[in-house]
This record gives sequence, C-alpha cells and structure tokens, in this order.
Amino acid sequence: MTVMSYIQAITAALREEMIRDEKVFILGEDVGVKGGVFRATDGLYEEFGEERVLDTPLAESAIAGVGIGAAMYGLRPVAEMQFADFILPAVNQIISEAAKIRYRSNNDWNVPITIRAPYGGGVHGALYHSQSLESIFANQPGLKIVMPSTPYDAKGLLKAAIRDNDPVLFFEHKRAYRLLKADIPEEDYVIPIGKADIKREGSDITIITYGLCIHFALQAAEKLAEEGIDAHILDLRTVYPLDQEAIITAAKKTGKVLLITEDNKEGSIIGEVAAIIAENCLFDLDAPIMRLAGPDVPAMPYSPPMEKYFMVNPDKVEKAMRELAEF
Amino acid sequence: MTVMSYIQAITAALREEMIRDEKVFILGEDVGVKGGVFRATDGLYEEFGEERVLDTPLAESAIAGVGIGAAMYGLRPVAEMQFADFILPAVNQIISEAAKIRYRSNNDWNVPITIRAPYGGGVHGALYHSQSLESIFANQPGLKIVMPSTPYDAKGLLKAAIRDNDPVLFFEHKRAYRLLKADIPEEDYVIPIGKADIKREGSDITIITYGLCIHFALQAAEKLAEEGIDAHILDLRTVYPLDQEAIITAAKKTGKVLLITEDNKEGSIIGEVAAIIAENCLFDLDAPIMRLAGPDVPAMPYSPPMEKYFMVNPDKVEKAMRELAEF
Amino acid sequence: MPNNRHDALGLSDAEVLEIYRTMLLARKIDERMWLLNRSGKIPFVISCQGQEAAQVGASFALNRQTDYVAPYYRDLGVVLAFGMTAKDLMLSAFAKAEDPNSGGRQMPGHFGQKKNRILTGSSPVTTQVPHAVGVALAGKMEKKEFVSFVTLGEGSSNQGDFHEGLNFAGVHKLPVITMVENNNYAISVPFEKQIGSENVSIRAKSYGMFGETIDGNDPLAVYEAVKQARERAINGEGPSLIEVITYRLTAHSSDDDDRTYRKKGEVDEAKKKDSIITFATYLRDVNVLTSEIEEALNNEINIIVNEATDYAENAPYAAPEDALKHVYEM
Amino acid sequence: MPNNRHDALGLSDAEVLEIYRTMLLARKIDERMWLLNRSGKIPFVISCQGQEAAQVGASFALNRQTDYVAPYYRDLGVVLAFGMTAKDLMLSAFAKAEDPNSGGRQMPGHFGQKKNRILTGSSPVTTQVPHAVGVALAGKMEKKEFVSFVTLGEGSSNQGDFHEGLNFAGVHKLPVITMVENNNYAISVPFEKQIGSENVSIRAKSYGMFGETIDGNDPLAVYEAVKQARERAINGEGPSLIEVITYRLTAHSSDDDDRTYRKKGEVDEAKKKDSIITFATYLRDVNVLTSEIEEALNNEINIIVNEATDYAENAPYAAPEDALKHVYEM
Ligand SMILES: Cc1ncc(C[n+]2csc(CCOP(=O)(O)OP(=O)(O)O)c2C)c(N)n1
Ligand SMILES: Cc1ncc(C[n+]2csc(CCOP(=O)(O)OP(=O)(O)O)c2C)c(N)n1
Ligand SMILES: [Mg+2]
Ligand SMILES: [Mg+2]
Repeated sequence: MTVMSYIQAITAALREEMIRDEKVFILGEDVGVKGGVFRATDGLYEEFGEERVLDTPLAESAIAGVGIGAAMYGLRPVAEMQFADFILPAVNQIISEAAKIRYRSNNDWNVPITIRAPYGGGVHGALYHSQSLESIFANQPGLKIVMPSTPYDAKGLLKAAIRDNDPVLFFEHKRAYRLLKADIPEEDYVIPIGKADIKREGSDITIITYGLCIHFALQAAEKLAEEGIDAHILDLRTVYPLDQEAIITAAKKTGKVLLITEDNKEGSIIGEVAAIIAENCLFDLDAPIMRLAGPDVPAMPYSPPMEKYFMVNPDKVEKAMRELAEF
Repeated sequence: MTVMSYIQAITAALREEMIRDEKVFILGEDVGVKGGVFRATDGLYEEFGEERVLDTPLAESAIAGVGIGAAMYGLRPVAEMQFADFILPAVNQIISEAAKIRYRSNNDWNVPITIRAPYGGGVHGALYHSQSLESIFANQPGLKIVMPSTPYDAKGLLKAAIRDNDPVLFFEHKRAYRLLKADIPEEDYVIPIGKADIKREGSDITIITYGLCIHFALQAAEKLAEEGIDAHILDLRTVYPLDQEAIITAAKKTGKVLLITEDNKEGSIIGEVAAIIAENCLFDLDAPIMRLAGPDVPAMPYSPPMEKYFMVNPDKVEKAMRELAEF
Repeated sequence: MPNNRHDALGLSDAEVLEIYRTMLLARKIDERMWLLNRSGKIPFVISCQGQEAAQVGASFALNRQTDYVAPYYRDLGVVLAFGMTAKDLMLSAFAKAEDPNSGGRQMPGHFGQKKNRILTGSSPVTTQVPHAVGVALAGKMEKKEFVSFVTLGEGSSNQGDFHEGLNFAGVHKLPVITMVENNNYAISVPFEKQIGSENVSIRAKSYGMFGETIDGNDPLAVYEAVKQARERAINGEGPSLIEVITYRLTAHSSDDDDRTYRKKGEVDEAKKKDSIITFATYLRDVNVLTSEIEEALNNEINIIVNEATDYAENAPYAAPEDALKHVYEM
Repeated sequence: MPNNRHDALGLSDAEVLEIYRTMLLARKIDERMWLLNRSGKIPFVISCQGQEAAQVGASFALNRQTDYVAPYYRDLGVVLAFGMTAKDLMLSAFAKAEDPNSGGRQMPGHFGQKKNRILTGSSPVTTQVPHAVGVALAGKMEKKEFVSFVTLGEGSSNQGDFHEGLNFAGVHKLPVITMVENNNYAISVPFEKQIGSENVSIRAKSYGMFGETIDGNDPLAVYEAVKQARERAINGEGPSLIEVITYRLTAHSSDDDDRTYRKKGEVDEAKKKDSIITFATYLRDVNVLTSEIEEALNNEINIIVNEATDYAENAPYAAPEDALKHVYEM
C-alpha cells in the first residue's frame, strides 16, 4: 500500500499502462515537457519520450480526431482535454465519430480511445473552468462516461478505460486532485466500468451521486449518524450507461432517495437516475425523489460569494438529507 | 385561414418576420439560390436579395459564430443547420458562447439568434440524417429549445423565436414537413416559448411527448377511445427549459403517465420529465412512470427493417398506452 | 504518333488499362444506381461521375497493399481500386446485411472495410481528415512504411477539422496525402461563394506542406502528383495537399435538383472533358485500347454490374433486432 | 538627430505620448495585479506584459469611437485604449459587483463592455473570431463605416474557428482585421511544435486576404500596419491578417511556472527588447519624452493604479443570490 493523491493515482495508472502496453500513448496540450497544467502526466515525457507523450497543437477537435484515427489503426491513445470545458470543440469528433464507429461499421472498426478531462467547480475557475459536462454526452450510445470519486477508483477505472476497446470519457474532479489521498495497493488492479459502488451501507435514506459530491455526502452522513439517521450512499462511478440494477436496489433499500450532482439541475445525469427509479420501483418509495444540484444558470461565477452559492457543499447536502429523513 | 404544410408554415413565418423587421436575416448552407435542401427558404432569396438570405461556406461553427456576432451587434439572424446532425461542429459556439453571453456579461450583451435545424427519423436518413439532438443542449441554461409538432405551432413558435432576445434552437421534424397540413390564420400570431400545450383532453392516462410523436399518440388515442380509454395528451413544445407546471398538472390529472420520445431512451428529454413528476407529484401516481423511446443504439440504421425497428410509431404507442391503461 | 505519357511515368500498358477499367467500372456502377433509384428500388445515390479519373489515378499511385485510405462519399473509384467489389457496393446500395461497409446501416457512399484498410466514414464532412492524420501518426510511431490518403470536397475544406488536422500533420511531418476533389460546387454553392482563396492547394502554405493543383480529368497527371507525394511522405518529407480540378456531372445526389442553380450549358461543356471519354481516346491513340479490348471490357463490366445488382437485390436484410448489435464490444 | 518616425505616420507628439502612457498604464496595472496575486488578495492574473506595444499601437490606428473590438485575455492595452479604466479592470481582478466586464462573474482577462464596443469574451480560445466577422457582416449589411478588430494568440490560430471565421470574412470581403499576437508560446508549447507554417500571417493566403508580419515591439510599425488594414477594410478591399511578433515576459498566468519549459536566458534576452523601454528611448531621442513628463506620467499612473486598487478592494461583491440573475431576458 502507498498513500497517493487522486492525481498521483491518475499518473500512476497512466504510467503502468504505458509500461504494460506499448500501444498506449498520450496526446494533448502541454502534456509533454510541462507534464500537464495539473501535472497529471508529470514525469512521463522524461520516461517514455516525446513520441509517446505528445504535445499537440492547441486544437481539441484534432486531439480527439487524430486520437480516433490512431485508435482505429490499433493504438490506445489517451487524449487529454486541458479542462473539460474545452472538450466542446471536439464534440463532433466524439459524438459523430468515436461513439458511432463500431456501430456504423457493423463491428468492423472500433475506437479504443480514452479521453481524460478535469472537470468540476469550487476552484475559483469561473464559468469556463468549473463546469460539469457529462450530460452533454450522456445520451450517446457507444460512449462510456466514467467519473471516479476516490484515488483508488480513479486508478482502477482509468486502467479499465485504457484497456477498454470502446471510447471512454474519463472526467476527473480537479478539486479532488490534491484534496483526496488514500491507500493504493501496490499490485495491478482494474475496476469494471459500468458498475456503481456502495460507498456507505445504511438503512434510512439512500443517496445516489458521483464525483466530489460523494465526499460531501459521506461527511454529512457521519454527522447525521450521530442523530441516528443512517445513510446508504451509492457512487454511480460510470454515469453513462448507468448501472440500473444498482440504482434500483439502492432505491428500494430505504425507499427514500436523494440524488445529488454539482451540475445544473435540469437535464443533468440525476434526472435519468430519477426516471429509472420512477419506472422500476415507484411503489417502493416512501418519499418523492429529491434532487440537490446547482441552480439553472449557465455556469458558476468567479466571485467567491456567488461561487459558493452555486456549489453543492456538505452543509447543503446535510440539510437535504435531514429533510428527506424527516419526510 | 389558409391550408399550409408544416414547411410552408416555416417559410411563411420567416417571410413575415423579414418583412416586419429588417434586422432579420437568414444564413446557412444552400439557403439562398437553392432555397434550402428542404426548400424551407424557398423564394426568400428572390424576394429579399442576397444580403438577407446568405449562402454561407460549408462551416457550421462559422454559421453559428458569425450569427452570434451579428446578433450581438443587434441584428436578428436566423441560422439554418442543414440537418440537425450537422449542428455538432457548432456546439462550442452554441454552448460556450450563445448560451452564456448574457449571463457572463452581467446582462450587458445578448444574442437574439434563432438556429433552425431539421431533425428526426423515419425518412431513410440513416445514422446521420435521422437523429434527435435536443438532449445534447437540454442542460444549458441560457438556451431555449423549441420543437413544434404542428404547422400552426411551427409558425407561431418560429415567430416567437425570432422575436426572442435570447438564443433559441428550433428543431423541425423533417418527416412533418410535407406530411402535416393544417389551417393557418391569415393574421399575425405568436405562441409563447416555454409553454406546453394540451393536444387532447382526457381522463384515463396522460401522454407527454413532443414533435412527430404527438401525432402517433393522437392516432393511438382515437383508436383507444373506441375501447373507452380516454387519453390526455400534453405537447411539451419547448423541451428546454421545461414547463414544469403543465407537466405536473397533466401528470396529476390521470395519475398514469406515459412519456414518449423518438430519441434514444437513456439521457433523453423524457428522463427529466420523469424526474420532475417523481419530485413533485409522486403520491398522485397510480402506475410507474412509463417511457417509450428509441433503443439505446447510436442512431437509426438505413435498412428499412432496422429503421422501422428503431422508430417509435402509432402501433408501439398504442401498445404502450393500452398497457398503461390496464395497469 | 501521339505522345505515350504513361511510359514516362513507369506505367505499363496493362496498368493503364486497369486504371481505365476501374474508372469505367465505377461509372457503370454509379449509372446503374441512378437507374435503380429512379425506378424506386433504392432510396438514395450519391455519385462519383466526373471524378473517376482523379480517384483512380490517385489510388494507383498508392500502395494498395499497405496504404490506408479515408475516402469521402464520392470515392467509388478509390474503394474499387482498394479492393471493394461491385457486389459489395450494390449490397450497400440495397442496404443488405452482407454489405461490408456497414451491414446496411449506413447510406451508400459511407465507405469502410477494414480488410482493405478503408477507414469507416460518416456523413458530417471532413471528420475523416484528422482520422487519416492519426493513422499516419500511428504509422510513424511504429516505423511502418505506409502512407494514409484522405479525400474531401472543396466545400468541405472550409471545416475546422481540415485546418486542425492538416496543421497537426504539418507540425509532425506525417505521411498523409490529402486530396481535395474540387468539383466547383458544394451542393448549390459555387467555388467563389465558398472559398476565400484563389484555389484550395494554396492552403498547404498554412501548414508548411507541399501543395499543388492538378487537372482532375487526367488520371496520369493525378497519378504522377500522388506518386511524388507518396515518395516525399515515405522519405520523411511530410504531408502534401493535392487539389484536383474536376466537375460533378450529376446533381449533388438523388435528392437534389441542380437545375435551380446551374445552367445546362455548363454541364454540357464539362461533359466534353469527361475523363471516361478523354482517357479512352488517349488509350486508343497510343494503341492500348483496341476495339476488341473495349468490347470485351464493356461486356465484362456489364456482367459484373448485372450480377452484383441481382445478387444484392435478392440478398436478405439484416433482421430488425440486429439494430441492437455492436454498440459496444461484446 | 534621430529619425522622427511618428511624424511621417501623421501622429502628433501628443498622440505618441498618449500611446506610451497607455502602454505604461497597462504594464503598471498588470504588475500590480501580480503583487496582489502573490500576496493572496486576488486568485488569478493573466498578463499583457511584453505585448503592450502591439495592443496599443493597433488600437490607436482604429477609430476608437466607432470600431468594435473582440480582444483576447492579454489585451489590457486594447481595452484601456478603448475606454475601459484602471478602476474597471481592478474591479474585475477583485471580482466585485461593479466590474463592467461581468459583475465579477468571469475571471480577469475576460473583457467586455458594450458602451465601448468591446465584445464580451470567454475562456475557450478563438471563438471571438467568428463573432468579429459577424459584427463586420452586420456593419456591411447596414452600410456603416466601421471595422471590427479581433486578436488572439498564435497557438489559438490552430483552432477550427480561426479557419472558418477568416474564410467567411474572405469570401464576403468583410471589414475585419485579425491580429495574431505571436509571443512564441502557447502555455508551454513553442511555436515550432504548434504551427506547421513558417509564420502565421501566411495563413492569410488561405482566405484571399492581405497578410503581413510586423515587429510587435514597435508600436509605430503596428500602428502603420493596422492603419493601412483599416483603410483597405473601409474601402471595401476586405479583411487583413496581421501577425505581430511579441514575447510573453511573464509565465502564462499566475497558475503557471514557466521555468519548466523555457530558459531564463531567453526571457532575459527578450526583456532587452521590452517595448516599454525601447519606445521610451525612442520618445526621449526625439525629445517627446522629457524627464519632467516622465516623472509626471509615472506619478499620475501610480496614483491611478493605487486609487483603482483601493477602490476595487473595498467595493462590495455581488450578493450571493445574484448568481441567479440574467440567464434570460427578464
Ligand atoms: C458538417 C456537415 N455539414 C453539412 C453537410 C451536408 N452536405 C453534404 S455534402 C455537402 C456539400 C459538400 O460539398 P463539397 O465538399 O464540395 O463536396 P462535393 O459534394 O461537391 O463533392 C453538404 C453541405 C454535411 N454532410 N456535413
Ligand atoms: C479551446 C481551449 N483550449 C484550451 C484552452 C487552455 N488554454 C488557455 S490559454 C492557452 C494557450 C494559448 O496560447 P496562445 O494562443 O499562443 O496565446 P498566448 O497565451 O500565448 O497569448 C491554452 C491552451 C482554452 N482556453 N481554450
Ligand atoms: Mg464540391
Ligand atoms: Mg502565444
């Protein structure tokens, strides 16, 4: 076991996969000499050389598109979008191409690409360095979207993404990068994509969320436990396609469900989660399905009071959990 | 009153708004001399000249971006995306720019642009000429997304979109273009954006949908009426932001809800509709919230048997309605 | 005695005949598809007509055993040269299960066949440019000796992906050849309303790569240009942008009526330069195409197209529920 | 007697002094922001340092009463020349409610002010290029006599929006001037890993527009180039692409450490050509900048920057729930 931060776990996963399989290579803006603006690729340029850790021109559609081409050929590119917000110029390549290539070619071609992107707020990043962009892609069969909440999950899921023979969007919470640390096993492990994970067993209320909000929920749960409220916390981990079975089981378990995302509310991932529950276990519910999310404004502002107002945090989560428990 | 097809209603709305306000102009691929590949802008080039009906280069991000610039200046561009599927290269301009300009400038600048795009399947259009793309944009505050189901609505809503001081995505069902005809009043009228519309009053089951599926539901409802099943049909019309009040009222009315979209199921608009209902009127429901949608595959295939398998149609709707009524 | 141009290019008589045969086969398949469309048997056609010389001339300059191609929807000539058969193409036109491009999932003109190194294509234009660059990058990384070849229309060269893809190739000096088939129209929009520059090949300068404009009705000229481009690419001298001047002899597609935006006179004029005619004339002049050969060729192609049509028409569709297959690896 | 270059350009002594004053003000505001950042008072700075000459030289060649500008994040010099004040900029740095750019919603460097015709900018690079083209199109349609002026970094000239926007301007011969501020780096990536061509201005050829590369440390040279570009634009001769060679004297932003990817020697070398120094030397040489004027100027700017800082530091934030305002028109 080694203690690693979330970002160290990412770097370690990249490094180990590059050693394991020489088809794996990295491309993106500033990923080479600089080691990434967050230093996620720190040291890899020195270790693997320029050919496998490629500083690309400032052009996201090319980063995705060139990666897709290389992946069709048989390599395993790991493309970095410097911030998730800047994935938008690459949407056509990701949705029209990566997501549809296996299907449209009737299984003749496939695209084993991983696209990593730091997302999320609470970092004074303002409108364009704080967004959660998963819901833009969460209606595109052919894609998988992974959003790990812990260093352990980050490492195991990134390895799974790189080994996956289909395109995976891998969103890393940038506030988690240095905030979260955990014990990581020395030996190689992989966490299956598509499976949600119970982060806390409980019997009174069910919280379903992902990313940083998992930690807000865990913190709030500890507090509420003192009051005798026992929370069950499910980490979606893969937000597309969703693990329906795990969602249904978790909802049924307590009959009271709180869904949380730091994204804007309307049209976010948790709407689909609510729909799955309402479709499959409506009569197991003892309370309306509650949602806690950012307000429906374009993205969070820069000024600290407004940013704080927008962001989900442990206090807001605690309040919502208590409200649900008391319903 | 004049009988007009859906596409004639679109053309008429464009023409009348161009006459009413000289700030209105059209830009897009093949919209000028050719009058559009679907002929939505037929005759406008001849009537208003090249400056107001502009054939642009083949570059959707420029069509959107140049339109946004002209709109910031104070004009009212109506940009055409030749097929909704080809809006994807313009996603960055639409989401990062159009949607956020009022907010990010603290109300100093705004973008009165309308972006029209033909969408939808059942036209042998295969993967890239059949898609429903609304859910990609339906998590972006600052945008409005309108999807009219009838010629009457199309005309009134397009006029409202053009007069709106914020960006509006206006998706027109391409199978509706020549299939649907209706009486249209001679005089100017506008239909408010953001309001759903009851297309059929009923008391047994509630159907909530939009676009072409409204007609599938209406057809099925007539059949089921003979068996004594009385369907209430709500047309969302604006799919983002949703008309929550109308949705809640419609769901409460019968306590049995069927949501329909021709999009893929997971992550589609109707997930959010389900979430709104599950959040606000769970205890008014007598049945799980049912969803009917396309299967979760990238997009509908070209070959007729597979296309038909994918598409929602009156038979599938009737079956789902009956199942719900019998619950 | 007319000038034998193909000798000088190192092309044998058999090879130029094969070029002609491939052009003619492409034309005949295309013509048949229009007939099938007009008689209601297939819903859609998009044509190569007028661009065969460039497509086939270029393909023969490539290594058809090792190079990768990322063709666009008009490139019937390219995919035939790279090993797709008339039957494969007809299966695609009829959207049948056996269609190697997509199993009937995509419209005709959306090529793809891994065994022949034909990358799968989509409808949104120009996305294939970065893909070809990516294949070239992979080849360079693995020190393989192949090039990738990508085509698109002149209108499509205005998309952001053209700029981003070619700049990437230019910076990394990748072995990729981009051929723009300039047929003077993007659906109804003529060149001068489409492109700010005098021609497309000048855009090579933006990426520090070699660029030139070639007569696309002359398969030998295109052959020569692509041959040289391939040599440069293999020698590590980087990518090339080749513009071929062609003309679209049909409407944009079976859904288009071109009479609203171009004059018949213009089309008639272009037909005089039709490479199917002019190249045949050249081959007759240099005594490569005799009337016996020509007759045999026409007969052979007729049979091929008939058989392909019959086979495809009678082939089964994929089962409806096959629509659910191959979203992810199983 | 040293050569008086500004006379020949039709610039009065007062005007060149005003250019210098604006450059200096930009520099001093920028330096103050770094101090505020390093002392933990503001979370973020992104600098104009090293690019002031180009920014201010260009702005003075425009009509600052009628023209529209779409600046990028380094363009402190442009927005000052177009009427934004030191106080406005400090309000933005402190993210206070009164910030005219965004009411504290955006990071500093995201300029926008309608009353001064400064289009609102975002973080994703290059999106402003089509916007400026759209403004120019609107001006042409309404037969107004103004131009639009848009800037970006050299790295950003690789985005698809650069290509799509400039081609649109080229086809329609729109009155838009694009100035690429080439400071040789896009964060850590140097020019040669970024751009396939020898320089950026050659990309003008792709759009049939005028292009040239100018010494960005020389405000008079930039003034002249932009003045001519504006005349061409107003005369209907279409758009121009001007590349100015500058250098980024600071790290990319306050979040960056440039020591990992560039040598100190390189930065020191560039500092010798710093326009704040070299242009002052010129102005002294031609007796426009006397030591009295210089002292007065420094004092004045000091006071301005101090007052702006104090004001902004003490100004209120927007109320938390103001985050809900202005999503749509009310
Ligand atoms: C991104 C995108 N936008 C629009 C279209 C619709 N469309 C199909 S072909 C075409 C014209 C292409 O013209 P050009 O590139 O010159 O090729 P040509 O058809 O002339 O060979 C258009 C606009 C598309 N397929 N993709
Ligand atoms: C679309 C997009 N991708 C990535 C970024 C992150 N980013 C911000 S500035 C920058 C470098 C810009 O370089 P250049 O255009 O040369 O301008 P400079 O900062 O050197 O003035 C990058 C990569 C961004 N803002 N937008
Ligand atoms: Mg063309
Ligand atoms: Mg730079």
